[in-house]
Amino acid sequence: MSIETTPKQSWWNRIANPGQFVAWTGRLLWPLTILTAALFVIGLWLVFFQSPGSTPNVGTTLRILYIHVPNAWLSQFVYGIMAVSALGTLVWRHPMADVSMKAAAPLGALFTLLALFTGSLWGRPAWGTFWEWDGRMTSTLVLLFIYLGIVALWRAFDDQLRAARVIAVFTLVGAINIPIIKFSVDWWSTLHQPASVLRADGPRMPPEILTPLLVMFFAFTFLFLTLHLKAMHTEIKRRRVMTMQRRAAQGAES
Amino acid sequence: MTERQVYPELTLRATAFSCGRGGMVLADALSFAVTGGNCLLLRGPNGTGKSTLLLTLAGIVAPMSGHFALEGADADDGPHLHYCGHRNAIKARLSVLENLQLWATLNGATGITPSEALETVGLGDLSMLDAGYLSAGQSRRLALARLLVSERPLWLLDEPTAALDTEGHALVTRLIDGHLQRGGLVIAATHDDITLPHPNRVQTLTLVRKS
Amino acid sequence: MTERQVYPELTLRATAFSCGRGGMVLADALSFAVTGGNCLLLRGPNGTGKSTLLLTLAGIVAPMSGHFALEGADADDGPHLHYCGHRNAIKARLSVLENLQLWATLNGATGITPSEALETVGLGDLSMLDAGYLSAGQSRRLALARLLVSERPLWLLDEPTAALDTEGHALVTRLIDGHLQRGGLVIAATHDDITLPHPNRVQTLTLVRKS
Amino acid sequence: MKPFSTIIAHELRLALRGGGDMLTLVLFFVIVGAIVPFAVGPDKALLARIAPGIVWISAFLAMLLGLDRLFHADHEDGTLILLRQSELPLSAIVAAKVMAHWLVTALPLILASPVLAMLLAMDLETFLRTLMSLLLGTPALAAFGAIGAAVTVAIRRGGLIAPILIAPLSIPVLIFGVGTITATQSNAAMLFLAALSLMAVALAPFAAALAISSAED
Amino acid sequence: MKPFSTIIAHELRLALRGGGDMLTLVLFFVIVGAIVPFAVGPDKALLARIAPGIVWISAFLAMLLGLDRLFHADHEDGTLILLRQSELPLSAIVAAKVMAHWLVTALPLILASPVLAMLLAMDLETFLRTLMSLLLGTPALAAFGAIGAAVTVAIRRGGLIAPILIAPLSIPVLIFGVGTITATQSNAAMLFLAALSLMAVALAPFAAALAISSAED
Ligand code: HEM
Ligand SMILES: Nc1ncnc2c1ncn2[C@@H]1O[C@H](COP(=O)(O)OP(=O)(O)OP(=O)(O)O)[C@@H](O)[C@H]1O
Ligand SMILES: Nc1ncnc2c1ncn2[C@@H]1O[C@H](COP(=O)(O)OP(=O)(O)OP(=O)(O)O)[C@@H](O)[C@H]1O
Ligand SMILES: [Mg+2]
Ligand SMILES: [Mg+2]
Repeated sequence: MSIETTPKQSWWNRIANPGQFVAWTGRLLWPLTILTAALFVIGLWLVFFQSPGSTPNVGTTLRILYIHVPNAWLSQFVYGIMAVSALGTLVWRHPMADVSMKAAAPLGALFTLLALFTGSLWGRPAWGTFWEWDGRMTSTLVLLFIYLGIVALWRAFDDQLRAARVIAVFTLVGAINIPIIKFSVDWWSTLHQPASVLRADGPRMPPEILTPLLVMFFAFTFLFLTLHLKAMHTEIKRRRVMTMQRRAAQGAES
Repeated sequence: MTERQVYPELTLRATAFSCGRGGMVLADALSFAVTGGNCLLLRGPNGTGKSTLLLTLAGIVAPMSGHFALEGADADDGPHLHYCGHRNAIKARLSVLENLQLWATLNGATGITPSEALETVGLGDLSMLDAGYLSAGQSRRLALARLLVSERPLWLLDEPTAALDTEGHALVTRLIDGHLQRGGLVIAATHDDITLPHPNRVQTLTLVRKS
Repeated sequence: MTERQVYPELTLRATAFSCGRGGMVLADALSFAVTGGNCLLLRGPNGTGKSTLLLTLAGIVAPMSGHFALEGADADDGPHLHYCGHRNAIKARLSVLENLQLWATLNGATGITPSEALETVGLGDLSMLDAGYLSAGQSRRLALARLLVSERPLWLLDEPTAALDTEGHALVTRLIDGHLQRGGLVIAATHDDITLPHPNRVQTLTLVRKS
Repeated sequence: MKPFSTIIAHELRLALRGGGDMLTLVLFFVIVGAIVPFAVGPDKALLARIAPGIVWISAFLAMLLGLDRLFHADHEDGTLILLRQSELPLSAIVAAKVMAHWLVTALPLILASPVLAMLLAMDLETFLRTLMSLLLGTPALAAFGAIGAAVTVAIRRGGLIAPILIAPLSIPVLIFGVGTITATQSNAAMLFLAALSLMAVALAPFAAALAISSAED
Repeated sequence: MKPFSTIIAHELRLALRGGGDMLTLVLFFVIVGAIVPFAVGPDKALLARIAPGIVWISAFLAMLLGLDRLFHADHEDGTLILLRQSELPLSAIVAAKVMAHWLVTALPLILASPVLAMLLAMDLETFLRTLMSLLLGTPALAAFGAIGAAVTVAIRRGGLIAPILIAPLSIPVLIFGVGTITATQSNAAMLFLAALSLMAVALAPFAAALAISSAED
């Protein structure tokens, strides 16, 4: 029974210090914001002026795709980020991993919600209903529930430091389970529905659709990275204020 | 703290009074009378029924037999007592001041203002802090501040000095003494010594284990 | 109680060790060594981290920095410590004896038998009682009996005398002394005075408030 | 009315700051509704047919399970004893707490009901009636739930006891609630539902206050 | 294995003496199932069609709501800290507790399922399949529920958080459970269900133990 914690000096340890982390990554914040904005300007220009679809109706529904697909991608990418951060918390006990995990959860929920929302906006003209119990959509819905559950869990803990390791365990359990959920939902909906509305392999995309899609895809990914970094900084500040308040409470008792 | 008599002449009188828990008599055939300006200390080993007696006087637990009354009080103008028990009834996620303000409104803001009360108990500079982060001693002080924001003649205190340091003991003594000066009554259960400036104002009732 | 040395030579050594709660350091840069047959008393005002230090030594809370080790103990043969905290871990609806037997099985029945242990702590005639009816002091005694049914060299006691009467204080002293005689180590946080027969076996560590 | 509104404001403040309790309840409501298709299959016609029932059962369970801890925190931290010494009678305090609780649980749940309606392929008219019936019926559920919470406040591990005590009592609410949506005489059902809610809200605080003060600390 | 079986025996003894907790859960299961006809109307054909789904949803909710306080009492009274110092590793203790919990919750619930089957006009063959699928699926629910209970053990007013965390993760159990009863490929579903249960029971104790020891006291 002996526990040892000897600090090692490396860049890894240096960003483990919240102050250093803010100082280091603070410089990245503005370039990231500008890059995101530029990507969005280019992407939206491509979407509105280069993308096919002259008749307003078809063009509008097609344009939802440029938002829908990046968000659908992000909804899974963010969970990946959370799972990696959870490993960072559990295995390396890296303090910034906690913060990253906490900051990612609401963003993941937001992007998943957007994917569902844009998807159902699209479903209306495509299938005549907002919602279809299709495998892909259903598993995205379940993913949203998992995100929101994690957000609720973060809020239920008074002590955020203690919360991190516990939530990391849960995040990893979820990461193992998500493929199983996906598989079981597919099995369930194909079993009941003769043919899926969504074709498994989409039509070959013409380049004038693919290019704006790719640009929007990067735009949204960088949007996430920017927001994530910003949220991490906010969380670090919040924790600093809370620690100061608690220290005041203890210092003042005579 | 004002030192003048603010309450009418009051007497808490119990006659052939017994209380208990779960059908079991703990304190039997008690008779005592406490008049305004006096303090009754309850003493005795663990489990002899001190807390139960206080809860009975507060009207939370029904007496087993006999009766007690606060003579001289007008039953129409609301409750006449403050009970301060083992648990501090403090809500985390509200600030210290918000916690106290709630009780000032619910019990009637007839005493000093909440911020003055916090000053008095030594929590003045913590009034904006989330009350969930208070230490045990600070929580106890907040519970005591509640006695000051609403004027009520009878104080029932269960281990008021629990979790308090020496300075806190002096605070409790000061608060009790001030209340007695104003003509109030105090009944306190305690294992610690409480030494008031006027020893003749203190009566002691020792409960014994029944077996 | 046997008075011979039953444990190997052990030393609990902490170097430049600090512990805390919620990211806040409470006890900083502690260095101490306790060898078999000695007792370390933790003292200090409320909220200075005595309970936290005991929890850290028990492996429940992670240390903030530095390290500690029980030298001379073989890590393979299971846990080497008994922790006895504020809460007594007693299950209502099981009898006193059943409560103790559970822990004898879980921790290894290497000490005296459960009924002997109950005799020792003065609960001999209550062994068939539902443990939910025990008073606070009796619950504490039951928690102490747990230390006796499984032999472990390191005892971490948080306020062992809490809720106990004078006779109970003497019991705690007797138990600690017996454990030291057998070559065990005791670390106890307490506000009360614990006077052991051999004062030279007692070290004291006073924690102070940081601000 | 100052103390009365103070309690409502206090409860609202606690709920809004109090870590995700509202979110949890809404999620529970939506999740219970959304897992039904997994169990009965994604047949749209079937789902549309049982949708009003599902929404009501989800609301029913969410309200009962959420309410059962209404007085629990106050009991644990000693607030309940102090409330009995306040200027306000206990029944008024209970009424204020139930009202606040309705605002922080039933209202978000009603606001979330479009999500469930969409998932269950409800048509617009049915959905509007569902909204109406939830608005009329949830006060009764809150009032009944308060009685269950009061009766079980002194039981340490309350758990599911309050819900199972209250569920049978609340079945009329469920019947008239669903009736408001689907029955041919939906206006009559609506009237009954409104009457039930009024009566429950008017009487339950007294019953709950009595139960709390009989629990002796 | 002595300590392992001791824990199981201890938990069983506590549950049997422990005032009606088992009864409460069974009642909850039956009540949830029994209010469905009130909500969807007493149409026999419809009820028979959705009966397997309803039984499964009732079992699902009862298990999740009953499990969420699995470690709570032990956390509150300090037992959990002592268990971490016992000879047995924490994951083995968790496994023993989950097993005992399955015996005192899932088993009574399965025994009570004929009542529900009768209320919902299930035919005999479907009922037997339902029994089978409950036997195979409830261990997985218990295992997932243990993770939820472990994750929320340190939260003072846990409420419904554990159920909403675990419900989405347990959806495969529900799908394959109902699939075992109704699907055309019910054997495949049964195999998946058994595999899921095995995997969950084997891995969940480690995750739960990790969560408990991370929750620090
Ligand atoms: C994991 C989640 C999702 C992913 C990865 C995803 C991805 C995609 C992709 C790549 C396409 C283009 C496919 C093609 O060109 O044929 C697409 C189309 C579409 N998505 Fe999604 N989507 C997801 C969820 C949803 C949801 C939740 C909805 C609705 C609520 C939705 C509705 C649609 C619709 C209506 C289309 C057009 C289908 C068509 O071409 O007929 N999707 N999605
Ligand atoms: N809620 C309760 N229900 C039934 N019996 C109780 C309850 N609370 C306490 N008791 C019993 O009543 C007896 C007296 O308890 P009480 O708290 O009044 O003692 P006390 O004199 O205040 O002790 P202490 O010095 O520990 O505060 C105890 O033996 C206890 O077992
Ligand atoms: N679970 C917890 N999470 C976060 N902070 C805590 C927790 N428990 C205690 N603390 C804080 O840690 C500090 C030290 O508490 P601790 O219990 O170690 O003090 P102590 O010296 O044992 O005091 P006492 O004499 O009252 O027992 C307190 O200020 C308290 O606010
Ligand atoms: Mg007492
Ligand atoms: Mg302590």
